[in-house]
Amino acid sequence: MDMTRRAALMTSAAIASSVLFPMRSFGQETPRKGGVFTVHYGAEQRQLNPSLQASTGVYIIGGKIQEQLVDLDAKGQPVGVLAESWEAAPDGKTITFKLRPGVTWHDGKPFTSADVQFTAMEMWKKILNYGTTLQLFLTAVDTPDPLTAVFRYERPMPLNLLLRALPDLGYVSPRHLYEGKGDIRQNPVNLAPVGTGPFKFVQYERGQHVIAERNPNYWRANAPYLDRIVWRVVTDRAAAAAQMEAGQIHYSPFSGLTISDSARLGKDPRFIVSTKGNEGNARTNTIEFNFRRKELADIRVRRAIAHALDIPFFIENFLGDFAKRGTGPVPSVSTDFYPADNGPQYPFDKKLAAKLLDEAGFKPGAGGTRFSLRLLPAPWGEDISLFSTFIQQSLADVGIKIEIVRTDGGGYLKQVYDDHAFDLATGWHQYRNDPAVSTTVWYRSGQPKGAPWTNQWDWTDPTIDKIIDDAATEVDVAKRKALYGDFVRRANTELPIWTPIEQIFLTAISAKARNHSNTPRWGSSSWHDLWLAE
Amino acid sequence: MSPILVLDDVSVKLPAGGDRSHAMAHVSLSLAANEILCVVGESGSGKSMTANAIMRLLPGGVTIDGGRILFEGRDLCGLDEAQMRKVRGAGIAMIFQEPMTALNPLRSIGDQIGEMFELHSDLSAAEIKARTLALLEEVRIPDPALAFKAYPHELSGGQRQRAMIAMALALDPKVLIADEPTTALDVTTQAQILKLIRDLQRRKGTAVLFITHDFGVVAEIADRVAVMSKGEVVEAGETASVLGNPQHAYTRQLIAAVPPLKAPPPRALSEEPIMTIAHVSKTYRTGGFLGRGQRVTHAVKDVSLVLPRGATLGIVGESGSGKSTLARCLVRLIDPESGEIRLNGIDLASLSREEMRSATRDIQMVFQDPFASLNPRRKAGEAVAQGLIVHGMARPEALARAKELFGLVGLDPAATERYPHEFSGGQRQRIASASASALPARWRWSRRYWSPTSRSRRSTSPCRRRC
Amino acid sequence: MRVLTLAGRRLAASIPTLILILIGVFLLLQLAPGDTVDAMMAQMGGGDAATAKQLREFYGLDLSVWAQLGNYLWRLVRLDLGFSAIYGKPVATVIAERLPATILLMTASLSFAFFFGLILGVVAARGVNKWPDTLISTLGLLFYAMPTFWFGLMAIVVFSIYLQWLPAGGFEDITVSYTGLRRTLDIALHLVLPTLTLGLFYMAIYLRIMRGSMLEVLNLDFVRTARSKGMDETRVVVRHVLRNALLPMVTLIGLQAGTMLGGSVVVESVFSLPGLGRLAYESVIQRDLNTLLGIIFVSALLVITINFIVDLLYARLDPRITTGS
Amino acid sequence: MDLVKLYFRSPPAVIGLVLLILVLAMAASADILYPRDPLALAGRPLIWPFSNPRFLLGTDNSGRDIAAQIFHGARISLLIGGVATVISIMIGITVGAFAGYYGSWVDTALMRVTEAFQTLPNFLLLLVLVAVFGSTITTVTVAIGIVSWPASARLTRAEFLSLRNREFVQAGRTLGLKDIRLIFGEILPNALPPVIVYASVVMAIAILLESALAFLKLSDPNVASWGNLIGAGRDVLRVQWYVSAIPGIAILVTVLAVSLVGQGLNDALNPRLKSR
Repeated sequence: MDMTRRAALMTSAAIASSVLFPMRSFGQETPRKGGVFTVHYGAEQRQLNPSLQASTGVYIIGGKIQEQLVDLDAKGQPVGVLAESWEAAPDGKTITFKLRPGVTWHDGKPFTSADVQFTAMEMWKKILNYGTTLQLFLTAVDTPDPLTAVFRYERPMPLNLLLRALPDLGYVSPRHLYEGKGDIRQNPVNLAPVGTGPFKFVQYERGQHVIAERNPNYWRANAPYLDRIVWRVVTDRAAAAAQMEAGQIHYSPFSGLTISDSARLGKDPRFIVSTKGNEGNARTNTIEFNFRRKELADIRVRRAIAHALDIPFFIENFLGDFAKRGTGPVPSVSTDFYPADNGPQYPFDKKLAAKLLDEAGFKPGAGGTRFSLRLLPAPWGEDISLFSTFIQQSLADVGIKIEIVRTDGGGYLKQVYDDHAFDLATGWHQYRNDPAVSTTVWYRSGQPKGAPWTNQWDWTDPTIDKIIDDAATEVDVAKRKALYGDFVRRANTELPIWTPIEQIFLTAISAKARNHSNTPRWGSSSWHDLWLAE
Repeated sequence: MSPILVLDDVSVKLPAGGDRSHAMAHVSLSLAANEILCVVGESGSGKSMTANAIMRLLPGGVTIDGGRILFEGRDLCGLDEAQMRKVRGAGIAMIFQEPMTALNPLRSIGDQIGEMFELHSDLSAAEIKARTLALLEEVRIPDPALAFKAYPHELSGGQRQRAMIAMALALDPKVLIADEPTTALDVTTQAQILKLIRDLQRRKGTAVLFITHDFGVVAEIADRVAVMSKGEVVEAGETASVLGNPQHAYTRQLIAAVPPLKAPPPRALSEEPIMTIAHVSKTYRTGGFLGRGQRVTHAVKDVSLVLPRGATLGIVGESGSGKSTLARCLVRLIDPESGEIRLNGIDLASLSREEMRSATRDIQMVFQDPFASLNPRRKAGEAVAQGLIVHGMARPEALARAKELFGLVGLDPAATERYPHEFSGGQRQRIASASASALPARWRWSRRYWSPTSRSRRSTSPCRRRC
Repeated sequence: MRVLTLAGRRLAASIPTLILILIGVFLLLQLAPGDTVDAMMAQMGGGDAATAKQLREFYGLDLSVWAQLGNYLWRLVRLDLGFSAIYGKPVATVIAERLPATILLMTASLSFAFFFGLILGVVAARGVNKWPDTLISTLGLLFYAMPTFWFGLMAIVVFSIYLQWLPAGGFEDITVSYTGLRRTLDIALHLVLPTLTLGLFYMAIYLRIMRGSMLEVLNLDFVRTARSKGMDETRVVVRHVLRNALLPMVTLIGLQAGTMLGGSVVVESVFSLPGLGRLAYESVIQRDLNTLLGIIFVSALLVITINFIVDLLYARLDPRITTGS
Repeated sequence: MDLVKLYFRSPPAVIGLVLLILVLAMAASADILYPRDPLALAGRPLIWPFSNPRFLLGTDNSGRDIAAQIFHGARISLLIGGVATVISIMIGITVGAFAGYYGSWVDTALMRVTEAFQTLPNFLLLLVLVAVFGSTITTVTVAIGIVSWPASARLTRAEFLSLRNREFVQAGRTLGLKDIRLIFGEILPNALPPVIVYASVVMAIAILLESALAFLKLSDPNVASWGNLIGAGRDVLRVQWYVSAIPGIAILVTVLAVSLVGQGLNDALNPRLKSR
């Protein structure tokens, strides 16, 4: 078995090239009704209601049981689910949604605008992560009739920003099961979600599995095809790959398997391994600089560090072709906001890096070390730990000694974003279809201490703050895109964070599945059209 | 009567590396029915190996390499394992030295005796129980029914030896081999067991091969005696003639070593007492919970003694009589509840730990077991010098003093560098007493230092003459 | 019954030990960086400072350490193990859900290890220094020296993927719902590899202990007496030696009960079994103090009960205990 | 000394010693054979063993030379095993000595603490200690030491209980020796042999614990320990199984060597057992 890693990954890349993927002509195959679809569920969440927690770990289950107002279609454009149509007032402060008639909750109660009003005001505005900032200026939701919901904003809300955000942050919960039933967070329905979606919740055995069955009176005609979905809790990645090969699991979402297992399954005709269907979940690997260290406060040192890393070599040899060169905070898959000119890039140039470090006054001392830094890698994601080792190895060549400090989830958040006890940190920046949702907070100053994935680098840049604030309330689509172009160029020039690698989640799915990966956030969508061939 | 058991020129080879090549060399013995033959000799003379050879229960690596063992005319060496098993227990039975460990602690006495019948007969369970109870009756164990159900640890040493005898005689064997059965028992029980063996032997006419190192036992029980030394039978014959006028020099030496029971000639004792013990008592409280169900044993009850200067006071008693506890109280290893121990004016009992530590210059103790009284990990010289170093003498000077003392107790001064396990029992006893006498103690307490190893060493111990 | 009072006293003596452990771990985990809210936000992938403050108040994390400890002990006295931050359910229910898997795994591995350890130990002791002894001892050492997770993963590769004989993981097959005997059989099938992985290490230990104990007992005087009674070697071993040799083996069960649960953390994560071991690992990562202390409380009770049973077993084997030597 | 002669009579003990010397040699020669930092980027990741002359045993998934990590890892694993054993034996002896010698309430109190450590699953305590004090090499080693002392404490206590009433100890008391001198001067030398033999078991367990920690990615990433290599290999186990297999075998050989030597010493110390 002498297949070198690169050759192995090249062939799988051919299969995985996201854009040119020739969809098999499904037209003439008639969808088969029935069957059980098993899903690899890697990290158990504390609750399953997507209107309370915006994370892939919840969507993978809650997204099949509850539905949102608006989702993304195959081409990534907003398409109505619970909302049939929508229109925004010219001043951008009022947005009206016409709701879909004849939709019922799994317990038989009708779906009305009252549900939307309660969910928006009590859940999106007060509890939902990222929802709280998105709906900061939402004052009220009027319900003139059971099928109309009018959103009133204090400051203008750009329609395309809201429509881009709702697929993730727009899930609706049943008002009659939450209103007046005590603290929403502790409501038992969160662990046995009730929704309007194609699958009804059946059972959740903690640590083992979650089961959902077909919703007989689902509002889409003769959907869904599957009888039952089973999510199997498997925390060990190698064990998950083994169970897929043993036929016990059909689908492993969001890069649930190790890189080498993904490459191997990619070459196995029984499975399809690709990034297709995950464009809505793009992320960039970050290197975060702590300006409290005088070395890192110097722009030349930050640029030297960027030049010292041979990113193409790392991507090609360590991540395989599921990743590509990052150009800035906004990833290339975001067709609406990806600027043509991304500002300065930092190609690999060890000599330039050494020159910059000398200029900054950090000459190599005894044993060739200029200074040493503590690097805290985020403890999730195989690529992050490989990248942290690669950083340690590469910076050692330019005289910067890196000590990697290993932590667990809670410890990482506390030490980086609260105690600021780090020099370099590396992890993921999740891009959620619109820079305003979860990207600009990395750069905007004045973030509260302890808020994770926000600007805790002790770095303030009034220019970038102004660009961010203007863009957030700019109603004109073209102007908003131009503003975010300036934002990206400024970010790359000042380099408080470097985003050298852009990745999309990887899907590993059985070749027997049909109508899969057919929307940009398929993993989180409702699977109403998914079916299993024999 | 024709001999029932004959050892004809039997030799037993030891594995390589032992201190000598053969455990038994050309041993010839004969044992007739209704007769007790005593085989006597020091430890390592091969007497126990003879018993093992007869039963063919030799330890690993030890083999019979010559001679015949005839039992009822049949040569046991030629038998295969199955045939030999039929002889063991039914033909020839055996009892051992340590009653404490010779019985399986986890099974009842009745069960272990009954097993003899299960092995060699096909009696029903009820019959076996009856026969066992009869046997227990025969060996005069108090309350046989209780003993039947009891476990070994619930019986005293003597009772356990009686159970062993009952087990051995269950199938009326032709020959009983007794391997020093009374050595580990105290004197009174020893006499009872010997009398029991004597009576049973007369009544049943069994031939008894009695192995011992104690001439007292030989005198009391033996019809004929054989003396063994270094694996050879040096002398054999009627007990009276061998004890009366021993032919072999070694036999004479053994007999001379038996201390006479008459008192040594009286010496003039000084009137002035060096130490007076008044009303000392010590009780042990063990077990029990918050005072309820405690077991209280009064080890020492209101003892008063006077020790004149320069005299030797012997305290005799059976084990459990309290003599050791009294000794430990005197050197404050144990604190008595009441009473005074006055040593030239100072009451030792009332001293604090610190004061007692300095008083140790005046009172020292030599212990019974030579093997245990020296720290195996410490050179012999150091053990002697320790007392001096503790009381402030510089180390080199203390070691020099130790060499002097070694010479005094008849040991080679250079031996101070050697470790305890390189000395014999007797030599170790001398080291112990040297260590005790290192301090210029005016009074020395030496508890019964008669060692179980060999009687001949005891008489030459220096301590008796000087203190 | 004297043995009950003895074992009862031991039970009473273990209460202070238990309290000692709980307080010790409680204070220890306070020093860990980050609390359960940080861990929650890490898992959620977001969350602003306001929600974090709210959550901290809800979980009572804003109180002083000693106040939190006081609350915890006061609830513990009323046998209320508190609320699990990870699962939003009372800790007692969370543990009750995960207990069967762990108990099944531990009893299976323990009995496998004890049974085969005993047999191989006896065989090795009987043929000491001959080929069975060396073979068994080396085999034992091999299993003892092999990292358990490594053996587990390799076993999956061989038995579930390559040979497709056994399931690769999980507690039971839920895509199809079995009932009754069929379900127990299915669970048993799922437990074969984990039991082997956890059990082999402990079998190696029992094997060595049994061999040593057999050799020790074979040298004792009463074995010589038994032989002098005309017994063949097998009967000597069965009727006399075995029972005495079992004593140290029984005490070992008590001593090892604790470490076994530790071992199951790794085995449960390799075979994705929903047991207490993995729950404990997750509750450390998630800083869910109530669940962690609940697990320690339950596993301590488990160990204490096992020791209680071991005492009873020991007393039945060795009469010297009950009749008080 | 006949101990040495006795030791060399049993073949497994000799094999154990040879293996141990091999591992020690590997640890000693690491700097000579592989001068570069074992964690440095040596080449492309996941090269198969024996396929590339520059990397005899291939490279792991971080492009590091596996052979270099095995040699340097020998030093780290022996260091972790050794230091952790010394810590646990030290604590064990002190606790066991005082509990065994003084008895009464001292004994009960110390035994309660020992029981507490034994009731609590030790791997769990290890996880908590690493989560609290971070996973640098020092905390991992000290944590393993802290977690594994109860067994040696029990062993030492048992030895002291049997030795403290021996006559040479009482002789020492009558000579006026203070308790401390009696404990450490007189009794401990006699109590040590079985504890030292047990040290081999503790060391074996320490190395296995470190590899289990590394398997859960909780060991020190800045150090080339075998456990880390297994942890890294876990992600590529199904295809490049050799990344975990090679260090696994290294651990197997070392623990085997340590156990065989321990067993050899044990048999040599009480020959009666062996020669039966």
